[in-house]
Amino acid sequence: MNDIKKTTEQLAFMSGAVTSRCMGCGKCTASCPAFDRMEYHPHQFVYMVETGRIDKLLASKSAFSCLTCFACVERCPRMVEPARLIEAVRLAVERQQGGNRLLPDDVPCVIDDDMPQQAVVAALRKFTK
Amino acid sequence: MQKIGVFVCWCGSNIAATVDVRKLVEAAKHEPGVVYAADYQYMCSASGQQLIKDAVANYGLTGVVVCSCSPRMHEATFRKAAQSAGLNPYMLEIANIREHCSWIHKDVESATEKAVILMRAAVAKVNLNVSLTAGKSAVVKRALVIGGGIAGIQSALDIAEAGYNVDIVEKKPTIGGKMAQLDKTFPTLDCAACILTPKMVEAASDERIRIYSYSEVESVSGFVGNFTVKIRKKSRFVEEDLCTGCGLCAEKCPSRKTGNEFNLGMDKRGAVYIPFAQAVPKLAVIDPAACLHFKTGKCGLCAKNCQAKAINFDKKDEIVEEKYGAIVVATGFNPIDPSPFGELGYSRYPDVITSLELERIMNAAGPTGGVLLRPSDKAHPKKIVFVQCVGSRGLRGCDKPYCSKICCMYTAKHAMLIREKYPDTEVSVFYIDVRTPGKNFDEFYRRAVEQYGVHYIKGQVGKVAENAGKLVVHGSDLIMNEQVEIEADLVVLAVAIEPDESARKLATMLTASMDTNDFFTEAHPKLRPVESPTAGVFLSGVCQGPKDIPETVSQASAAAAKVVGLLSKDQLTCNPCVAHSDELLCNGCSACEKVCPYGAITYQDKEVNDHGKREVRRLAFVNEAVCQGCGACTVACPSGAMDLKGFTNRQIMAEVDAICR
Amino acid sequence: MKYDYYPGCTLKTKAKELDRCLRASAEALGIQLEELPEWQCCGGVYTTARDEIATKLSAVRALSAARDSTGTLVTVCAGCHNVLKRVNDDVKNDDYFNQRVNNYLLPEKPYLGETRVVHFLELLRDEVGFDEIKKRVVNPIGKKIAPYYGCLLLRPSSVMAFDDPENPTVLEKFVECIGGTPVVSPMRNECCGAYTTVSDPSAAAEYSGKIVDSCVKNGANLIITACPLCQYNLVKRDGRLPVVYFTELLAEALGVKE
Amino acid sequence: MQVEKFTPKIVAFCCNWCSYAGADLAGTGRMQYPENVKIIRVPCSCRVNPSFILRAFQRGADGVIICGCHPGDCHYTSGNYFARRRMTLLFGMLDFLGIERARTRVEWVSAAEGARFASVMNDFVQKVAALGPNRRLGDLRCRDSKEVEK
Repeated sequence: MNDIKKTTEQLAFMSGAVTSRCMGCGKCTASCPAFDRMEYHPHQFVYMVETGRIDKLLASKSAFSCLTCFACVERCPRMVEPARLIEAVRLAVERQQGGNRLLPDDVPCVIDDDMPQQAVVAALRKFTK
Repeated sequence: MQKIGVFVCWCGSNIAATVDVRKLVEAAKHEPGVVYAADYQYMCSASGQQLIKDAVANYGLTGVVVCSCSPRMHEATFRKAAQSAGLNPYMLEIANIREHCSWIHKDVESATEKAVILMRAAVAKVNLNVSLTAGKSAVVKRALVIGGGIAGIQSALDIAEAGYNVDIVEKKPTIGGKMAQLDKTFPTLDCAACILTPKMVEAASDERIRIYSYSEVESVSGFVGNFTVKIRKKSRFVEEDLCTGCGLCAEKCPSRKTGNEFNLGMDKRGAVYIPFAQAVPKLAVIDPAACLHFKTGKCGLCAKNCQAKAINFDKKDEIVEEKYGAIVVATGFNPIDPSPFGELGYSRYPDVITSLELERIMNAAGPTGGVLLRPSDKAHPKKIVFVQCVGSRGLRGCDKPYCSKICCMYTAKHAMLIREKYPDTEVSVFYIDVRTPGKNFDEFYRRAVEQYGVHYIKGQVGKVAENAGKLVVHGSDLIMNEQVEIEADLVVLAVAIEPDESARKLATMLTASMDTNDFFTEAHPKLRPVESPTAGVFLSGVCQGPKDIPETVSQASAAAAKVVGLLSKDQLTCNPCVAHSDELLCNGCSACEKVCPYGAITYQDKEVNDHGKREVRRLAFVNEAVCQGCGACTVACPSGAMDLKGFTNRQIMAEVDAICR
Repeated sequence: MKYDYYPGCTLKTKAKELDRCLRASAEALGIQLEELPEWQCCGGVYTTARDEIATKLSAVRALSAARDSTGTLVTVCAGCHNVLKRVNDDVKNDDYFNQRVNNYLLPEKPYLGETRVVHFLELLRDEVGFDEIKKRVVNPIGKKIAPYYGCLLLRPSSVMAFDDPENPTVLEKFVECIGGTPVVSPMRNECCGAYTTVSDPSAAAEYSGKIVDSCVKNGANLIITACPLCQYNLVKRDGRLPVVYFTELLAEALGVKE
Repeated sequence: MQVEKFTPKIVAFCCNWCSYAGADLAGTGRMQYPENVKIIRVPCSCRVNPSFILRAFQRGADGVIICGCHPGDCHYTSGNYFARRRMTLLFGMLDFLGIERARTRVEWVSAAEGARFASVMNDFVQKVAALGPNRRLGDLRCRDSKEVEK
């Protein structure tokens, strides 16, 4: 229980997102290009963090589908910044033991000759700690 | 020496839970001048007030301190009680231990300590209080209503009906306001024009009502009962007493490029025009920015065709000055411009419109003659999407933090009317919450869903985009936990409403306060909702906060009742806390006169007896009926002759001393 | 007009055309770009977590070097631009970040966000002026061109302040000035899938597919972009339309491509 | 021995129409600010005689704040402008007397700004507390002996 409270506080600090401001309009979710690949959607991230139900979020792959495209942040009328929160959840997972989603050794298998460096660097930054 | 009674109110648990009232009573007993101290659960109740009256009688009190809520709340109540006990009402002071103490502190010990200090300051002040007698001032028996929408019209009609003269100042060429632009009204679906235009005509024909249309308030001075207002009558370039409103000029005008304001720019009007067929007063007006005569010096077709010879290109603005006893503010609202919400595409796609635009499209006198045709290609839309809360309840710069209150209901109305008239249309509404508090409101909304099959989707729209000529609405359906895409023919935005931009300027002129959203503040949010804190200024309609037509009309009538109550008095009791100059100290330097915002100070030569020495001196003299008691002069006075009754230098110093003790 | 220039690693390898054409065009337009000496990778992607300090240090180094040089840092890669502008904003507005960064880097003079970060497009629009460029076009590009912005250039608009995030116009105006016809696609500010192309190519294919689809539907025969990652995704994960960098067209229009 | 935390004495002059109402609103909204702020109600900020402020400092106040309506919104049309000019002069004199500038302040708080009232008071109390007790003009008799020894 305490762990959850602590992690929730940590998420709030990392993201700077004020989840209590959310009025549940779902504009973030309506704007999300990665919607179909997520089990939990942006408004649910906000709601689950706000209500302390983060264990499900941490266990889900949803955070890794986020493209950090910031459409939700741009359009949120309540300035909640869901993308920042999702990134915080992702980092919270990665900072745990065995939380990495992409290992440097796997990289040669997934890249091709044309893939720009920034894709590899960015993916490693996003999926590995 | 005063004999002071201190009364401590518990305010139920509001005060007693944080301030130790017994301790406060004990502390009060040791203050100089205090002969009696008591506490009671609700001092403002009848038995609480009786406590004061009894103590005044039994202990021969000469002064009273009540430790309770803010003096802005109950000072008048307690002063009345003191008066009925035979005490001068100004021998009573309040120590505000609720708003300034118990409500903002949590720790009982330190809150009690603060309450004791606040009590001490009040006791110290009362020790120096003297009886004050209020003067009287006459009441001008005419009211001014600023704004000629339904709020202003209703207030004016009610004031006139009570037998008082009233003027309406409306900045547009016609009265009627926003309601005149509406098609039907919820929840009864009666036609707006059918219920409004008779009222407009009634206002115009009532001999007690004078309408200054196309006019604006230029300046306001004076005070309750006696305001002086300058009104600018903007030039129509048409002689008002000659124009018959036949409309021939508008027909002949060759300029056709200006958007018709009444139809929100969806069709064009001439440079000379009559706003709409039922306009009151029905007079033509020339828009000099569009008129060829003003631009090129040529044309003049309107003048040539006017049989009444009413066109006068040289007509100038006129300023009239009037006196009023009371002022009603009814400046109304405007829908916000949704262009900053770029994702909704209002400024890019002609078929994304606002609800007020839809209202004009649906109206028989509108740009399409009441046939539902979309702006881009004048086709009949089959799929219509409504988007709620556009700009309401948001926190970004372009958002309004409040609920605009009327949108849920008018959207239900629009959806219902469209489905009724065009059963082949499919109507969807994206909503966050449906808010329907009002008589027959929820039933109305349910009818839209159950009887008319309007599709309500709980979720917001992320983006409206045109793809290969089709508008696509991307939204979320939170109940299904799905994203939805709807190819729409018409998208209607329920945009937030905001106070008219003229309100801010007017508030400054009236010294009436406003909240951070530019809505006028009421004297008390619950108990004095139609009065502004500035005496003699009353509030009617949306200028005070979002409201629908029934609420606006009730508030308008309530404001009128308050105005009538004021105008029915021949004299008003003035504020006795006015400036006063000590003859023996005054040296007639004029410093006070220069800072007085009301011109209340004049100079007279008067013979004084200065310690046996008789001489004629030039002395400041305060007109107590004009002085409003701000105290600017007291500080400007170099000799210390000027002082403010009820807030004397000695009283305030005593409070300072008590606080710093 | 002399500025510091930050190319970024992709421009040195997979996106050489973006860089080469930019230099050639800049020279033709009289813009002097000095490549920042010894620059390091900007970090590739900006992380929004406030306690991520280390991943933003190299960006601060570049920003601080530019401050000590011309004071303006020009970038063209949308990724680098996004990272540099946002890190700069953090240094300026987040005391928590600012203190830690300066404690770590210990520069001679603390870096406080003084550098102005400018995208090459902003430079063309605000300092050179599209009218001026139009005059120098010798080789008008008579194609129907769909500008594709992606997310990195525009969002978050409060920090990027690049263009209207929902209705951008800079690339459309650019297309017009080099003689093309801009084709507005509703997907031009949607994400192409970005870095998920590494972990989940099918996702990137889906997002890119929707973007190219709308460009095709609206009649474009070419897509332009400022981002090597977008270019890769749109070509590699879809490929129905050619996708080039805007600098390539600029160089071609100015007659300096070869 | 436990050193007692210094709690400054703050006198706040609030005009009846805007700032006093703003303070009431802060109360209605249960917005916390320190107990050491004691409010004196005056009809207008222009009623505040500079001598009141000197008196407060002389009697041991550590900070004095004057709150009025926002410029342009004065209930008496121009009172807050007078207050602003007078206080600017007074601040010059307080400087001369060696009273730190941060001990006096003029703030505009409207009747609708309860939250602002609370945040202004919190900030002011914090700044004055950081300065420590006002010794320069403080009448030593007003302090208890322990404090004077310190």
